[in-house]
Amino acid sequence: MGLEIATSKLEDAANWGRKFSLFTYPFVTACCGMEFMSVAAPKYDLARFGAEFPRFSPRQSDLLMIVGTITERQGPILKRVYDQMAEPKWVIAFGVCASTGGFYQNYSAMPGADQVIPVDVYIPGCPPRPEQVLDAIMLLMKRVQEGRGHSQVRHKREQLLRTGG
Amino acid sequence: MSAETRADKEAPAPARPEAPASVTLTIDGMPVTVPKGTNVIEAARALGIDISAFCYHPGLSVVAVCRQCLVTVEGQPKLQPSCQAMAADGMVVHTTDPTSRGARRQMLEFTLLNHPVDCPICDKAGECVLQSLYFEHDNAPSRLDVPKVHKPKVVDLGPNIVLDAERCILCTRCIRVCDEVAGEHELEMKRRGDHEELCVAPGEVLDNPYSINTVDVCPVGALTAKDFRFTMRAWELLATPSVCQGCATGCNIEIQHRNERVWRLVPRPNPAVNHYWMCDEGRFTYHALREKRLVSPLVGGLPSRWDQALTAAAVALRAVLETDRDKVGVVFSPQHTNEDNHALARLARDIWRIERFYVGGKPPVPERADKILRDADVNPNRRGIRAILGGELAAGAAVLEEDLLEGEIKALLVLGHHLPLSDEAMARLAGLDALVVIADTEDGVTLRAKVALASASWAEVAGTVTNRQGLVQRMQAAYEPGGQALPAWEVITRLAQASGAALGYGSARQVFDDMVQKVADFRGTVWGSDARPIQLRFANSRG
Amino acid sequence: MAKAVLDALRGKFGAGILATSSHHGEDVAIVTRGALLDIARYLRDDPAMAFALPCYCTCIDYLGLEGLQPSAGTVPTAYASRTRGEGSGAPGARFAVVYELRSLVHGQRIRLKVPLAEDDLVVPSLSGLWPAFNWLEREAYDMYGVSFEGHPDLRRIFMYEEFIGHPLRKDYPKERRQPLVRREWTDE
Amino acid sequence: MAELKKLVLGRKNIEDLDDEQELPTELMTVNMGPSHPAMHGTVRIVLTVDGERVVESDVQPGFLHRCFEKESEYATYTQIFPYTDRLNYVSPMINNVGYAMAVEKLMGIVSEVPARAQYIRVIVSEVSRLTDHLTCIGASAMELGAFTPFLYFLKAREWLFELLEELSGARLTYSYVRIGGVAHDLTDDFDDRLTDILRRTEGVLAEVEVMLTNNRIFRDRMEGVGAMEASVALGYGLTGPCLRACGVDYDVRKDNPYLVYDQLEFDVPVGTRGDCFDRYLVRLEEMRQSIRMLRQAMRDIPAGPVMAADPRVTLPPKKETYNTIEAMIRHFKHIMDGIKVPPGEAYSWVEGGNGELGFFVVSDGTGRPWKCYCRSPSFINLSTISRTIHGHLISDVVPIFGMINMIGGECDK
Repeated sequence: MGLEIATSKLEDAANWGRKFSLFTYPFVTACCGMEFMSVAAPKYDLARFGAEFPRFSPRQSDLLMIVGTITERQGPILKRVYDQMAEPKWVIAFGVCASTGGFYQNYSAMPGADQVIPVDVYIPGCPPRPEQVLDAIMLLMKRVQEGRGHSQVRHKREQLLRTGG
Repeated sequence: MSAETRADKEAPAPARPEAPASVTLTIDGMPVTVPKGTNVIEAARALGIDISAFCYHPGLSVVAVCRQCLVTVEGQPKLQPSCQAMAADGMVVHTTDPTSRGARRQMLEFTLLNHPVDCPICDKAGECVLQSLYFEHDNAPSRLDVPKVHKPKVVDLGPNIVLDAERCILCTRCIRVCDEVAGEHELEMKRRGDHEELCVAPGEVLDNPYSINTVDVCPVGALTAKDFRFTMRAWELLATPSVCQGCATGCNIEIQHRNERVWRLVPRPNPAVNHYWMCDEGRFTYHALREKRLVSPLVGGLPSRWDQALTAAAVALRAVLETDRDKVGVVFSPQHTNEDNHALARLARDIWRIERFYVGGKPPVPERADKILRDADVNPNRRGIRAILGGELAAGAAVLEEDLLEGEIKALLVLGHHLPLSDEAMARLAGLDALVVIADTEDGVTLRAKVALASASWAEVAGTVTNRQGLVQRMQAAYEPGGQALPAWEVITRLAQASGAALGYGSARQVFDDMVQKVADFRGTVWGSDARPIQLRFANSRG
Repeated sequence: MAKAVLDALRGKFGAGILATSSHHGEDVAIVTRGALLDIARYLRDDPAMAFALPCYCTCIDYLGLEGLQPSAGTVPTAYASRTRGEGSGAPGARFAVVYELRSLVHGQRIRLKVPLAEDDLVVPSLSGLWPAFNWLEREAYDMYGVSFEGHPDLRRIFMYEEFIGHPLRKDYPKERRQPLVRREWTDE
Repeated sequence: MAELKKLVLGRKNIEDLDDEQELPTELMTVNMGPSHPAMHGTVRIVLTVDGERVVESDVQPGFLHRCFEKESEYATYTQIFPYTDRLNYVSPMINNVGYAMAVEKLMGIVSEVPARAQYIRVIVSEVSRLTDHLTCIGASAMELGAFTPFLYFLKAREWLFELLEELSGARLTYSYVRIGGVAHDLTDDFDDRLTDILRRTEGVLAEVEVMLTNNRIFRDRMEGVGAMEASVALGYGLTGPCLRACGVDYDVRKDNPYLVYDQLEFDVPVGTRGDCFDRYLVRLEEMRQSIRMLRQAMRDIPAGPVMAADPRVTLPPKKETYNTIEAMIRHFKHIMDGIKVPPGEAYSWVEGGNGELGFFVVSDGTGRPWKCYCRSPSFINLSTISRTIHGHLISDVVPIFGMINMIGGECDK
């Protein structure tokens, strides 16, 4: 009993740390990249949320921002980037193209990045306004704290399976 | 007048001036030669000049009530309705001069005066003649400053049709369709002037078997079909040319579909078969496409993989073939295309050397036959099977029933799920060593099949059917087969390959080409081009 | 001025020029496949032409609309819906490869169109004359399946190698996807 | 053993080496992109390098192929505007204008576009050009390590975005232009705000110029890198600032004046060497010229309507649409069937952010184009890359690529 409380408190503390130091991997492909720049730029200033530091190596980042249309040709690359990221990791689909394909419903555009990898937060908009992005980041931070990110849930489930609980 | 009669008259009376079989007139400065008896509007269409019209329909009599086709004819004091004016030699017609243009524009404004602002809720919107004509010809804002005349809006005319009297522009096309096509006087006009209104004739209901043609000819949204209204917007539909599967007449139709689903069937003009019409029953045949659909192969009634099902079918059939070849029967389907039946004939006759052939399909319905379009034989392709099987006429379902009851049959390969058998004979099917059914519906004989192979429905296949006149008509695939289903010819090809036989058809086109080579009745037929479905929004509105 | 180019082409290449037209102030020469390379070289090298700047190269698929393919002197007529899908009956090639060139010196443009039949979709490559056409022709190959004879590196440019078919052809359905990778959907 | 040595050391056998020679290098293949900070996410360059030096390269675009053409063939003429926005998403207004002009040319209504609409189109185009060049230079500087100019330029870009947002309702994807004019008139205080923003933007330009133009590091990274001769550049179809940096004064706005560019006074800056530094300088000067044009346009803009009067292309007023059947039909047909464009084909071209941006529209007479091809300058400019990076260091790929200003949406279409 005591151990459980201790580990869950420890987990909370770790999650608290995680949510204020999201290292993003901007998987920037398209128009939304312009708005992603704006989010990072002085006026909207992503740094206020501790997520200002883009890491262009998947191994050093824990938040994958899928910014822009994912095409069928890009699918394997996206999957590889995601697989290379260390656990726990979170994914944001930035804009409708990354969420559903948007108004690109055709032979090349993939109908949403979640065809390839799991996504935690979807941001609608074509492109979304920077305010929406900040909202999504705050939503994700809440999730991170509560341990409801997809990889956190997966991790917990695997742990349960391992311990036979 | 035909060339023959002219030749007859020429010899005895050379002095008499010969009546010309064709006339030459000038429309908008362009000369055009048309057969005598053509009206000006059709002569103009031959030139590519589209004179606007509401009441004129090439398949109906001419009444000239809408006055929308007025043109200037030189030498005539007044404007002439071009649908009623017959083309004459030396006639000079102007369709784009200010007078006739102005007259047509005024008529259009007049027609629109009391028209309700209904486009957003109107089923005809997007394929409405009034909309297109206004957009192309007038495009001027409204000048009306008094309230519009109101009329009844949801009037039930019969089992299939609803009338919105406000939208009606009083062209009387629907009345003429009932009178001239169906031969039943069921619709009339009542009152006069701006209170004139369409209604059913006293003591009548609009219930003739061709009633939905009134919806097709209606240039506006006054008449709508209960079957289609409020289900799908017309401009969202894609149209694929095909042939009606309702009976042996083989009316040419357009499958109008969206999202892998048929929403309605409308007739496609073909003067040799159905002119501009089709019957109501034929229009409803699309409902069956979604009922009890078989979408994956079944072995013993359970869904299975294709390779397993094909192997099971091949093994079961081969076992009987090797021991009792004469006790293996093959049932052809007049509900399937020539290609499907030809592939089956190739497998059964040329490869497996089976001689016991039957023809399945639906039983005839004599009471539905009339002299207009409807035929007693409710299968679209019986004539095609006769051509494919040549001299060796296959036995009907009655013989199959006899043979089943007498225990003459040990294995059956059946195409299509329709097999008009008595309950007793149906029960016998369960006792067969092998019963392989290739069908698109989980009903009828499919329910008793040891192995059921899912085939594509008629809306999903490209192919040909032969109608009662012997015309080979082309069907196009509207969309991809549902689930795991495959076109029947492909199922047969795979079945042949699974049993080790060499049957290598790669497309319906290849089966067709093979059939044209091998079957005498198909000599000279051509496959034609494959159509691309066109969204109705971008096609011209139908009139 | 503009007319002069077309006149010069007609005078010099005769049978190589199937038709010429000038609509919307644009000069179009419909040329045969055999004459394309010579015409292009002449347009580039002759000082009176000096079409130094290649603009673009693409292909048009006239499937079911072969009548729209402009032939000698005719203005294309509207596409009648009644004949849709059946082909308009007019004899015309299904495809046309289009090259547009600009002369900076003389400030004019010319569009060369080469009609091509579906079963013989081959045209000499102009990438040897203007390297710009290297990629543009690869694009036309990728999208329409036009084979450019003499192209140094004819492979797909937008689509992946695994892709089957040529997506901009009118008979390729817009939403027929050919996925490279998909996720196994679990309850994560 | 010798075999092994050969395998390990690459091309040369160790016995063949004399002692003084540097260590032999093996030709190595390096993948740059498609997910690489300098590749903007959508291009893969397969480099074959000899040490640090590029000896061979295969540039692979197409990772952002969103089927502009196929989508256009399934959309009405008006519905295509949003797709054009997303071609060059750094300067969407120019794409809007270019596409609208192609359709207008095909319909023969070029002269019917009111003068005010033409001026507005010029104004929004030039504002877009500013945002394009600001992003290009800012991002390139950042990729070379100079983060401050990026932030400064993005600040200026943000002002312009907000200005256009007020005008069109969207920050980035405006869809503001219509066939026959523009969607609506300028906002009331547009003039004042633009004047103010231009003044401040000029200040930012001056600041950044001080930071970059004479910056030792910046110059070392840019000068002499990716140089191209004019004749070669022409053969590759290079246009826009990159071509002008080579010394060719081809600018569509001067060469084939469209809209009201012939009534504005501006200079076309040209470079001499065609290297990255010249491309940077040309872009910087073009921004100044854009500001100059904007000031003239705002001074000269006449009053009047902003849409052509032609009922074939103009929607009726909303009040009439809801109350009369005539306007309702017109509205319905416009939206559902689309603007009917007579059969034919037309190519219209404008000066985009990166060069000649052209639209080749083929119509079959219905409400949607039979073909709508985009001559995207990015795509054609990018094809020069494998030539210009040849012999340079890997690190030089970054400024060369940055100065080409490849925009994925436009390049891959």
